[in-house]
Amino acid sequence: MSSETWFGLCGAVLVGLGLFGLITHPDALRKLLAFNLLGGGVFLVFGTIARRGAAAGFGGDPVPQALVITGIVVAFASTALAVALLRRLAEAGGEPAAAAPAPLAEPPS
Amino acid sequence: MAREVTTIVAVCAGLFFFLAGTIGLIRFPDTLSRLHALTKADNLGLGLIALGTMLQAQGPLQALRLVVIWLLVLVSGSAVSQLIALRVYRRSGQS
Amino acid sequence: MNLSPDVDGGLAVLIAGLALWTIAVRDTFAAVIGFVAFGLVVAVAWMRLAAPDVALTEAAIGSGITGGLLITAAAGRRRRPPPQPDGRPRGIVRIAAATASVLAAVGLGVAVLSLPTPAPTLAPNVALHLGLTGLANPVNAVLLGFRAVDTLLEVFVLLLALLGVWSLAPDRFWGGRPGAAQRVDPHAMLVFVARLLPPLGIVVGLHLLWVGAVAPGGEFQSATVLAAVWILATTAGLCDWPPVGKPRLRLVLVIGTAVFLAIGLAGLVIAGAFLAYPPAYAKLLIVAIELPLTLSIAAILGLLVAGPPSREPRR
Amino acid sequence: MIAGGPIVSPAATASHGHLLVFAIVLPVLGALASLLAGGRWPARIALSTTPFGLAVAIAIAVSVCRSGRVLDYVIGGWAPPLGIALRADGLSALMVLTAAVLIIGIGLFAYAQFSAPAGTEARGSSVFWTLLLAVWAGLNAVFLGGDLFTLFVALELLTFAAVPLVCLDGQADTLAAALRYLLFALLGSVLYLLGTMLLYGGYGTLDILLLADRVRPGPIAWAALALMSAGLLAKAALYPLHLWLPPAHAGAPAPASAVLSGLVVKAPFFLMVRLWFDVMPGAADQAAAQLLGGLATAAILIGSVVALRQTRLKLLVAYSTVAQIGYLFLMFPLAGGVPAIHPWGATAWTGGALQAVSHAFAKAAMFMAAGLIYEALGHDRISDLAGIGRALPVTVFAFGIGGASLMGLPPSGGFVAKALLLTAAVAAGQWWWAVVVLTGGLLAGGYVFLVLTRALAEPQAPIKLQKRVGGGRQSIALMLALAAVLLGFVPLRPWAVLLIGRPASASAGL
Repeated sequence: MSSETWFGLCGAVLVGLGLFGLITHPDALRKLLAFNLLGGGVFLVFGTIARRGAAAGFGGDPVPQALVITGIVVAFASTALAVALLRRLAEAGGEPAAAAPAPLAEPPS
Repeated sequence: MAREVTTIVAVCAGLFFFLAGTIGLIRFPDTLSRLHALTKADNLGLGLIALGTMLQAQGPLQALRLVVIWLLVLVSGSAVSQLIALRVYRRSGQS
Repeated sequence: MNLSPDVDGGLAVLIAGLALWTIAVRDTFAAVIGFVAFGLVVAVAWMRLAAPDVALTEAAIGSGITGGLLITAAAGRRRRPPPQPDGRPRGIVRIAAATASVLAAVGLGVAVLSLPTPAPTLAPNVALHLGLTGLANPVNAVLLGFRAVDTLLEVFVLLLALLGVWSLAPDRFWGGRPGAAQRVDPHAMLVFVARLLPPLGIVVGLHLLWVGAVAPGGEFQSATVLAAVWILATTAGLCDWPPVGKPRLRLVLVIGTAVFLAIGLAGLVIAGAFLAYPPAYAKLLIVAIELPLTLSIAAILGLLVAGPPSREPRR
Repeated sequence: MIAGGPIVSPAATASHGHLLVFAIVLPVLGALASLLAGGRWPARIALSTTPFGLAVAIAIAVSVCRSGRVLDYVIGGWAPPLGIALRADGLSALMVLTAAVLIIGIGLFAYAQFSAPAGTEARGSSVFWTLLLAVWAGLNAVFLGGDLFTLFVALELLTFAAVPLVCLDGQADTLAAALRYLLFALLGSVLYLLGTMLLYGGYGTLDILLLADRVRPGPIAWAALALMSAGLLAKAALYPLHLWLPPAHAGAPAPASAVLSGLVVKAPFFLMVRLWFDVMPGAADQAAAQLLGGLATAAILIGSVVALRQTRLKLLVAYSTVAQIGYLFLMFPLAGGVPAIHPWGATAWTGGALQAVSHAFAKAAMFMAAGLIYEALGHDRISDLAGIGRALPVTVFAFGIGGASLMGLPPSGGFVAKALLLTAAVAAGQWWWAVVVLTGGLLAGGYVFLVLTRALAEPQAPIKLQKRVGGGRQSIALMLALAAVLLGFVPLRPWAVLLIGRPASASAGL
C-alpha cells in the first residue's frame, strides 16, 4: 500500500474516533478535543488527495494544500471561541455538563 | 566514508541517550529524578544527532541552522525543567 | 526522503493510536497532552506527504497554539474541577454513536480507496499561471492569488471569532485588558527565556513571511511565530495585553483585512476584476497585502489565546 | 482577459457581475468600520450601510429578471477550476433580496434596544451591530458563492457571527445554549468540508457548475453527499439534529432571534438545495429523497406538538421554527430524485422557495412580537398573557398574522407555499406528503390560537406593564408580518423568475 493511502485510511479512522468522542463524551472540553481529532482526520484526507495529485514538478497538488492551511486556521478560531465559552460558563456558575448532553440522548421537551 | 561512519556512530549514540532518557521517564519514581533522567539524556541525545546530521549538511548555513535548533531546545528544555522543578519544590514546602 | 511506505504505515498507526488515547483516557489533562503529541506526529506526516507549508502550519497552529490553549483550559479545570456530569450517556446512545462512527469511517475508507487513478489535479494549471502572480511558492499563489477571496473571508472570520470571544466579557470589563494582572519576578526562569527568545522569534517570523514567496512559509506561519513571542512575553509579565477598547489596537486588528479589501477593490479599476493584480505589479501588491495581514493575524491569534477582557478599563 | 490569465470568455462575466462582489464586500466593510470606530458609531454605520445593501440586492434581482439568465462573476479573472466564480440564479436573487429587506427591518427594530448610551461604548450594542453586518455578509456569500470551499468559509463566517448573538446577555443558560449551538455547527462544518474534499479528490474541481458536469454516481459521490448532507442538516436543525435550536433561538435577544430564526437557518437549507439540485442532481436517488421527506415529516409533527406543549412564548416560537424547517425539506422528495425533472418539480421548487421567504418574514415578526411582549410584561409565560392584547394591540396583531402565514391561511405567502407543495404532492402521486402539510397546518393553527386566545382574554385584574413599548418597534413587527401576507397576493406567474438557472424542462409545470 502506498504512503498516501496509509494516511488516507488513517484519516478515515480519525474521523470515526472523533465522531464517537464528540457524540459520547459528556464533558464539553473532551468534545472539543474530539472535534480537533476529527478535523485532523479530515485534513489528512486532504493531504492524501493533494499527494495523489503530484504533477508538474510539485510534490503535491497545491490547491488542497492551501485549503488545509485555511482549514487549520479556522479550526483554531473555533477552538478558541469554544474554550472562551467554556471558561465563561464555568465562571457564570452554569455547569459545563449541562451544555453537553449527548445530542441524541435528550428527549425533545 | 569517514563522514558517513561518524554520522552513523553519532546518531546511534544520540538514539541511545534518547532511549535511556525515555526509560528513565517511565521507570523513575518521582518527578525530580524523572526530570533529571529526561533532560540530561535528551540534551546530549539531540546534540549528538545534530552533530551527526551536521556532517551531512549542504553548506555551512544549514549546519548553522542545526546548531541553532539544538541551542533553542537546550534553552527551552532547561527553562521548562526549572519551572517544573520549582513547582515541585514549592508544593513539597506546602505540604 | 526515500523511506519505504512501511515507515508511513507505522506513522499512520502511531497517529491513530495517539488519537485513540486522546479519546479513551480518563484524565482530561492526559488527553490534552495526547492531543499535542498527536499534532506533532501529524506534522511529520505532512512532511511525508510533501506538504511542508501545511506541516509548518500544523506544528505552529494545529498543535502549538491550539495545544497551549487547551492545556491552559484543562489546567484551569484541575484547579477548579467542574461539577460532575450526571452520568455517562446511556448504553443505547453509545451503541448508536459507535455504529454511526464505524459507518462513517468505513464509508470514508471505501471512498478513499476508490479515488480515481490518475488523480485529477490542478497542479499543472497552477504551474502554468504561477508566473502571473510573481510568486514561486505555489501554495501561497493559491492563497493570495487564485483563491484570494477565500483567504480574505477567512481573515474576516478570524476577526469575528475574536469579537465573539470578547463579547463573552461581563459588561463592566468591556474595553479593559484580558488576562490577569501580572507581577514580574525579574529573576524568574520564564522571564529570562522571555527576554532571550523574542529577538530570535521576530527574526524567524519575518524570515518565514519573506521566504513564503519562494519557499515553505507565509503569512499564517509567520504570524503564528510572532503571536507566540507575544504570548510568551505577556505570560512572563514583560508586557501586558492591551485594553480591547484601545483605538490603536482596533486599527492593528482591522488593517490586514482592510488593506486586502482595498487592493482587491482597486483591482476592479486597474486590472478589470475584483482581486485581480496586473502581472507587472502582482508581487508588489501581494507583499503589500501580506505585511499588514501578518500583523493583523498575529495580533488576532495572540488575543484569541488571551481570552475575553477581564479587568475594568480605566475611565 | 485580465492578467493574461486562464481566463474567461467575455460572455462568462456578465456586465453587472460586480454587483455580486459588492453584495458581499459592502457588509464586510461596514463591519470593519464599526469595529474600528466603536463608541456610538456601530449602530449608525450599520443602519447607513443597509440602504446601499438593499440597492445592490434590488439591482441584482433586476439584472437577473431582465436578462433571464444566471448572473456570474469570475473573481480576479481566474476562471474555475483554478479560480472562484460568484453566481446569482433566480433563487439566489430572491434570497439576497429577502435578506436585505429583513436586515433593514431588524436593524430599525434593534435601534431602540441597542443604541449605546452617550459617551461610553457598551458591549451589547457594539457587538450586536458588527455581528449583524457580518451575518449579512455571510448570508450573501452563501447565496452567491459558486465554489464549494468558498461556501464552507461563508458557512463558518455565519457560525462565528451567529453564536455570540445567542449569549449577548451573558446568563449561564444562554451561554450553555451558545456552546451547544457552536458544537453542532462545528460538527456540521467539518462534515461538509470532508465531503467537499472528496468531491475534489474525485473530480478535480470545487466549482458547482463544473462538478455538475463531472459527478457520476459511485462511492465518492455517495460518501460526499451523505457527509455534506449530514453536516448541513445539523446546521439547519432538521429533526433529529434540532436540539440545539430552541434554547439558542429562544435565549437570544429579540432582534437576534429574528436574524437567527428568519435568516441564518435558511443558509444551510440553501446549500442543501445547491448540493442536491445543482451539484449532483443524478447522484441522489428517490430513496434518499424520501428519507429526507421522512425527517421533514417528523420535524413538522414533533416540532408542532412540542410547540403546543410549551409554557413560554419564546420557546413556543422557537419550536415552531423546528416545524417550519420541516416544510422546507419537503421540497426534496417532490422536486428532486431521479429522474430529476418532473412536471411537478417546478411547483415544488417554487413552493419550497416561497416557504423559505414567507417563513423568514413571518418568524422575524413573531420573534419581535414575543420580545416586545416579554419586555412589556417582564415575562413570557403563556398562561399569564391575558390582557396583553388590549395593552399592545399592534404587537399581538403582528403575532397573529405572522402565525396565519405559518398556518397557511389564505391569503398569505405561507398559504401559497403550502398550496404549491400540496399540489406537487398530489401531482406526483405522493399523497402522504399532502397529509403531512395539512396536519402541520392544523397543528400550527393550534399553537397560534392558543397564544391568541390567552392574549385576547379579559384579565382578572388590570395588567401592569413593566415597561412602555414604543409604537415604532410594534409597527416594524407588523410590517414584516404584513410582508409575509402580501407575498400571497403576488400572482404566480412572476415566480417563474425562481426557475432562472434551472434546466429548461424544469419550468414546464408552473
